Amino acid sequence: MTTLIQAKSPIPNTGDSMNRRTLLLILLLPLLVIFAAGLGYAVLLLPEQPQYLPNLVIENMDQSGVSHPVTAVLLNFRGYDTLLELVVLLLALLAVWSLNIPAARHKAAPNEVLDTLTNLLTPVLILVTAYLLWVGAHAPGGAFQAGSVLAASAVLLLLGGWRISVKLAGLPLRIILMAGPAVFVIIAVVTLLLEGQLLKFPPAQAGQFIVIIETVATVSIGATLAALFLGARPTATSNEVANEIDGEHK
Amino acid sequence: MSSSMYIEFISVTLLIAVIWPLLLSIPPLHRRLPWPRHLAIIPAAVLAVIPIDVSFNIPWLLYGTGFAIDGNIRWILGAFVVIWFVAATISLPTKEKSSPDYATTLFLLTFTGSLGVLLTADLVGFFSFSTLMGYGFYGLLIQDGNKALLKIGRHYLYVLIVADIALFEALLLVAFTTENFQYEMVRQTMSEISSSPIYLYMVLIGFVLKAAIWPFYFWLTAAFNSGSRSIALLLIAGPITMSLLGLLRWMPARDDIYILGFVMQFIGAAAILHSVLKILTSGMFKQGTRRFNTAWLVITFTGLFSLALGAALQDQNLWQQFSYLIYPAISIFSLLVSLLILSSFKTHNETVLIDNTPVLIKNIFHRLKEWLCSTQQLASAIKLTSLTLWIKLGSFIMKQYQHVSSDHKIRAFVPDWKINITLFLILVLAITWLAV
Amino acid sequence: MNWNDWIPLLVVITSLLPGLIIFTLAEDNVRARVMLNLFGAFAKLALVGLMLWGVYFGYHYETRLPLLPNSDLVLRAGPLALLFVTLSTILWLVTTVYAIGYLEDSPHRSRFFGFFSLCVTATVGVALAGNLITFLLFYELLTLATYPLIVHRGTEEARQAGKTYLRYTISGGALMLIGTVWLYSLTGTLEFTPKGFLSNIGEQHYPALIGIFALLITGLGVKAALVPLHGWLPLAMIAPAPVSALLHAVAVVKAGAFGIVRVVYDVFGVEFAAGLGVLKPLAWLAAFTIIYGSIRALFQDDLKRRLAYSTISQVSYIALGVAIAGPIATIGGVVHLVHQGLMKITLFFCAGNLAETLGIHKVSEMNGVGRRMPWTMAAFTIGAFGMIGAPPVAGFISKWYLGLGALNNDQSWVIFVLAGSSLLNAAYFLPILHRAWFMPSPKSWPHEHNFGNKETAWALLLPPLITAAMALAAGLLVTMPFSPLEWAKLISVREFYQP
Amino acid sequence: MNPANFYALIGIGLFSVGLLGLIINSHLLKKILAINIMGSGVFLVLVALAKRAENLPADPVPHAMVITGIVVAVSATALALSLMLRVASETGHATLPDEVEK
Amino acid sequence: MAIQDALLAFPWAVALIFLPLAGALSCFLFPRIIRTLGLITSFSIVVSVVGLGWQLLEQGSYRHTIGGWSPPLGIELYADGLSLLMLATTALVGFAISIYSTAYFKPTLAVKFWPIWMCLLAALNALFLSADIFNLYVTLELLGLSAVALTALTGSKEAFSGAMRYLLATLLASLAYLLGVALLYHNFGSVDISLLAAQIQASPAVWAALGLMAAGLALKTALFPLHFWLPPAHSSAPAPVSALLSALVIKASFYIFLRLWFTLFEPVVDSETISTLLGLLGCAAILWGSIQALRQTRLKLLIAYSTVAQVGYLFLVFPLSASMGSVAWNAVAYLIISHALAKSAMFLSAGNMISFGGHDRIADLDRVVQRLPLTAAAFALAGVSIMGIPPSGGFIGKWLLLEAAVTQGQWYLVAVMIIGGLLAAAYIFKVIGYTFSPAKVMHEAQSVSATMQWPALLLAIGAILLGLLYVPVLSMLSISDVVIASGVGL
Repeated sequence: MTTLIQAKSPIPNTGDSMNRRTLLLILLLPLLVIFAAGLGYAVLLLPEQPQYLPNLVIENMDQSGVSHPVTAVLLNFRGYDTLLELVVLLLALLAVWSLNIPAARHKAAPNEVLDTLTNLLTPVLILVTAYLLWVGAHAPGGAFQAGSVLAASAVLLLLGGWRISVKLAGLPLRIILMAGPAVFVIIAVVTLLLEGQLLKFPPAQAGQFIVIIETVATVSIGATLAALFLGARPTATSNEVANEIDGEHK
Repeated sequence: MSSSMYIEFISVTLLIAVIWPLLLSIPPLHRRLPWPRHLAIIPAAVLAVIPIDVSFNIPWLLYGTGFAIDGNIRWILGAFVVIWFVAATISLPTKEKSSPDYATTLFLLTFTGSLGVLLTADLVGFFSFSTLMGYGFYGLLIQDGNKALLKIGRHYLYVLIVADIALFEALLLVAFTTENFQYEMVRQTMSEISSSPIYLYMVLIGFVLKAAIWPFYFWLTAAFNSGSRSIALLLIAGPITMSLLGLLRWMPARDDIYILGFVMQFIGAAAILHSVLKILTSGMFKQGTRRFNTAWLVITFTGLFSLALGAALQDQNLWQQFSYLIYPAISIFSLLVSLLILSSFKTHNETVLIDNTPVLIKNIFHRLKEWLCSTQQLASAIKLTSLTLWIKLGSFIMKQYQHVSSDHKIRAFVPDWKINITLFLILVLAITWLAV
Repeated sequence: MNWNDWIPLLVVITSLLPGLIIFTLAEDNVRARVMLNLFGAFAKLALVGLMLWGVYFGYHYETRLPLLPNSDLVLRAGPLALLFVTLSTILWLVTTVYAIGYLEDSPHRSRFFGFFSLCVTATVGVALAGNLITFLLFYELLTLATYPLIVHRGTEEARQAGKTYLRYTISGGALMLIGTVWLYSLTGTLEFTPKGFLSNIGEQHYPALIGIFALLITGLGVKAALVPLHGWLPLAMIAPAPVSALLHAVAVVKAGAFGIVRVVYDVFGVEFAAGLGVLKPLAWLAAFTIIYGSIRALFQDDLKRRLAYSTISQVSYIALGVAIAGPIATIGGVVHLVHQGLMKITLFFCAGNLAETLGIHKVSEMNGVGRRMPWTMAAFTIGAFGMIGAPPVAGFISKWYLGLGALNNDQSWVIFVLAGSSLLNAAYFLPILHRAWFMPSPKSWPHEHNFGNKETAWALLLPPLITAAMALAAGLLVTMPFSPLEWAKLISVREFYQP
Repeated sequence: MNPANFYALIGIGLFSVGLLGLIINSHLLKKILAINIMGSGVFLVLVALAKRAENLPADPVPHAMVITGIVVAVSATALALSLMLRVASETGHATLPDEVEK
Repeated sequence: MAIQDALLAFPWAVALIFLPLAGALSCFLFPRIIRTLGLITSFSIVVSVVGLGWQLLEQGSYRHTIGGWSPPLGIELYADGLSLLMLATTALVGFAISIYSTAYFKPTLAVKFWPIWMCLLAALNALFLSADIFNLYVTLELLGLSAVALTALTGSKEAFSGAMRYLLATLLASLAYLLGVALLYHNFGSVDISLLAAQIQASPAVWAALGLMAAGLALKTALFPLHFWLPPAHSSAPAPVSALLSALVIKASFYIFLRLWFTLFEPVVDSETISTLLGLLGCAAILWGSIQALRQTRLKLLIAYSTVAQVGYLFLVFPLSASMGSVAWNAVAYLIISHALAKSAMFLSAGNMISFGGHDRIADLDRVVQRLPLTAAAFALAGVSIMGIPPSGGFIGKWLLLEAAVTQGQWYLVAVMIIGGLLAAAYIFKVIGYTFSPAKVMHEAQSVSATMQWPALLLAIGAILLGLLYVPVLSMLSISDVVIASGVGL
């Protein structure tokens, strides 16, 4: 891919556009300085840190079902944001797939180092993922950190030339990808039905709910990130994708 | 009781006499009848012979117009009927059934017009019928496509229009003064109120033109020279007589306008002098010049008339004494002239063209034409102010900037990214600064 | 809310609904289309007749629907409104018949008749509008509904004409909009009320009011084709004859003139307007237009263009009558609304007949056409004499009252305008008649259709005859009850100069 | 001046620099990077100011926000990059049409 | 009336967000029945909007604290008259677009279109229901990304560059907005709008936040001179996408702008000058956009520029709200709705004309009036509303704006509005005129299915009817529990 970019990179600038650029800079720099100065001024003159909300978080920690405030905010107090953000991630994937990136054709060179590294690292990374997931409950960590580590391992595999098997590329893959948001949505609806309020976890079971969400989320986040890295939609035999491809060709 | 029956009978005849020829003038109707022109005249003839005075009003017609007949009218009506009958006889239409015969239509329209003028009892009716008569006669003049007659017709048309406008204004003045348009009523009221002089002038202009009183006689002589006998006859029986009648009808009864009186008398005298000279110089009633002299005779008579009128304008009592003579005079005169015409015009292709249209009059129409043409420029001048031009200009400018975006050209309409984001930055600063 | 309150709305709907249905009809479904048109026209006629009777005996018809915060959509059938409604309804009926004959197997008839009905709807709405905003609404609708009719032919020329038409009318509408909003922000009401609703406004607003008057009159003047806003009218001649007949006799120009009457009498109130001193300029403008239009007409060889310019001049009679501002002059102006409609539509019908039957479009081609089409030309003659103002055709009556009104308000200069206009009318109509009747007809006509032994199709021949007869009757039977003149008198007593 | 404000100022600086880069660079990759830099600037501001006073515990809410923001940024960047690839493959140069130098 | 109570108690607002989400996921999962799923979803959205409207009319404005954590700790959904109107517009236009899309997209594209479209719907609804500025940020991003993705869907060169430009612009805007959020949060310790409104007072942070957020949202709303991204994006996208971009997406950011301005900033900053500035920019937008539209020779570009102009009208509310608050407020609400309906109708009919003639060169619209009467009618009616000619929603909006402007004696606004109307008439009738006349070069015409023609026409008719529904619409709009100084219900 990088080669592609270099190939398509623009011709070096000629003189007149050079002048134009400098001229623009002359105009811009003062503006930017004023801008930064103004913002800095605003920041420095911020009043004393408002304490009301943090205290509120501390007070409600025991209700939240987890012991780490960030996770609590992330998945309980402001869980709705997180839900939407999972959707954003999935959407990004949908968008990327809808662009029909030409799949990178080049196979990875048979490379001893890379292979061994992959073989060694993958299990470790998965272990780390699990740990991050678990630790998220009471220390920094959580679904996203875990998910990204998982994605890293997946990327390693992909670099090593591994591709998801055709059988799994269709529906199963999609299920994995959408599992995170889907579970979150389902739980949201369930809580709505149980408690009459969206994402209102009963304090007792809050922990379990969060764990379920985080676990599933981790997997699909990892998968999504990896898929994003791959860019092109994994060629599966499932019909709609197939006729989609030839639809592109004609 | 029997008399009342008579009266009703006459009233009905009166109506029929006007409506019947109007109906007959519609081609499909008269085409199916023998001698339509004579048939049309009959009711009028009946009226002329039965010596009973009738007058009645039709409230829903126009502003409540009415019809009336009395001794004076009957004088004129008698001569009128005779002349029209003769005219009808000598100008039998060429009988080809293929095309509808418009000559008859025009003949009958003119007849209706003049008869209506004769019989109506109020100004509005008079005006309406005289218009009908006027345009009908114009049609008669030009219908056989004779070049000379065409020209005369045109001049007659000009005269007609100007005269009608004048009379219309006069009518407005009357309406402004009184609700009632009966002749007598108008004569009384108009003789009192102050705006009457204008009214007087309007009436005079109108009828002097229509009656071809000197110095506006040119079309009359021309018509006599180049027109057929029937034309000449109808000219006498129609426009001339009716206009003189109009003068009698419309003139307010007042005697305090000496100047005008003098003018009229002068005109009359001049007319008589001029015509007498003409007649003498052109050797008496020899063959060939006779029709010409007849025309001048008519002018003499109208001169006399205006003389009388002038006198009347100066001394009303004199007028009161002798006015009863005027109707017989008119009718006798018209008969006499008709006889002359009949005797003088052997056939109607023998024509002596003596065009003595006064140069002045010619020029007037010429000027009018020129002025109208010059208004062409005026029009275009005004056009400048009209919006179209400016809009045209605007759209023209727009067209200059009408850019051509070929199918794969985006940069044509996409401004530079750098500039835009800079603008964004500036906007941020501006709003913040304004907020402070 | 009793039954009477819905009649005005019904009157509007009786043409709206058929129009909308007609759009959906198939091109060749002639019968259904004709049925719908005639049904609508007759239904409307019946309703209008009913209302005429009712109003004559003092009933009150008003429909009121919410439209804007405190100005509703009001349809009110006063005498003045009814005058215009009756005119447009009758002429719609006649024109529909004519159009059916005229557009025999020409393309896109469904579209044509659809927009045609919309036009009438808009016109009726304009007539019945009970406040300025309603008026504006239908006024704009009229603009939009006429556009497709003008570009109906779909030629480049037609497109250009439509463009010009829109440029004028849309700008006019915009000006009216400003005026209306301004007025609203000053008074808070837009309801048409006899003697106007501005009399109690403070002195300090008078300049604003003058501005408003100027805006409104300019906006209306575009449609009423006051010089220099008349440019679109001659171009719009590209439209099919029924359209130009309708445009010029009833719908568009009359809407403008009618609007002027409304503004002067029911918004400003004539005394108030005279006090503002805005009427004199209007009168001058109208007078100028009268003369100018006639002069331009003299030089047109294209028959329809000549008629168009004649319209420009004739319609200003209405504005003039209003601007002279006296009971009698008003009667003259208002009654001319009807008379001119009758006469002008006759003339356009005849022009259409000539074009359709013989392919004659120019005056110079009309030699001897009277012998070929006597009935058509007879109707034409009547119309022409009416325009000249020769008695007893209707035009005579309007001129009469205008002149009389001028005398009554001692503005004698108007008399000369009238005289001049009569002169010019004669100057451009009589030559036509002369050609038609007295010139020898050519060997062959430009493009002759054969209608057997008839001079043309009945559907083409009857409408002009009927309208000509009406024009004649309106002049002859002028003192009959329910004659246009009598009704105009009723209007001036009931609405304008009520004690 | 306590570290919080210092980091916040750094964040603002990053934002401004990113903005500059976004404006003056025409290559899309650089533009995308610039956007990311601006993003990190904002996140830095958010996080840094969460603990302005030493004695108090850090405010967790901004942290949560930042995590959310980061994920969003990642998604956006992914989309941007792939779009860039398409633009490059379609138009032949990885710049906006109006910034093609020639 | 147990059912009734149940329905009244039902959290329609939540349904509005989660139905499209579920729709998106299921579309992603089951591509075979994708159209059915999409249609069902968008219809259910319409139903729930009706439910919500009923709820609001019965009970006044609606709040739903998510997770039971009331602000500032949690997030709250808030629905009042304004959001209801926006939601209703979204639902209607969205439904029409969905119907249209079933016929418009070939299966290969449909697979891509529907899930993203559902996400976009979810984003819109979430945005209109959100009362939390950070949550608004997330929804904005969701909205922006899905919009960009949809723009690129045609796969043409123009589409990709347009989308790229759009993406960069929208990201920049979001970041500016987010920075503003950060400042506000750290100043007042809350991100809930009503709480902020309660405790906000002037401070450098507020000023900076205002600058950043206003500019960012203006950029997203394509206010002149920041409209540069709009024409290429909107003109190169597939027809239904252009429709929803012009009709809904830009309105979303404007909605946020409106909320923040009137609740947070206007009371505490020198609003006079800023609103004047915004008004001037609006005027510039009207004139510039209209003139550009008049200059275009391609139909979709013309419509896109007309959008630029119409956005200008929306910004006129700021200078006018000074004394005539309620009037200007109603005006802008009316303009938003009617423009949404009319503009979507326009783009859809443009799409029809394109798939009919295979091009969108205005001069070659080959007698569309005869051959696509429904489409032509749709375009014309929509045009009427855009021009602001009665009777139409556009007219009422314009009328109210004019009334406010005249009453305040701001004649320059009056002039601009009128001129804008005239220019609009000019460019719209430029198109209509050509639809009557035959083209120089004939094209073989593809047939256009009724499924694509009727939605356009219905939307246009809606825009017209809006001109007669003044009373109900405003009664809806007046549902609110905050009333700020200038009498604006919010």
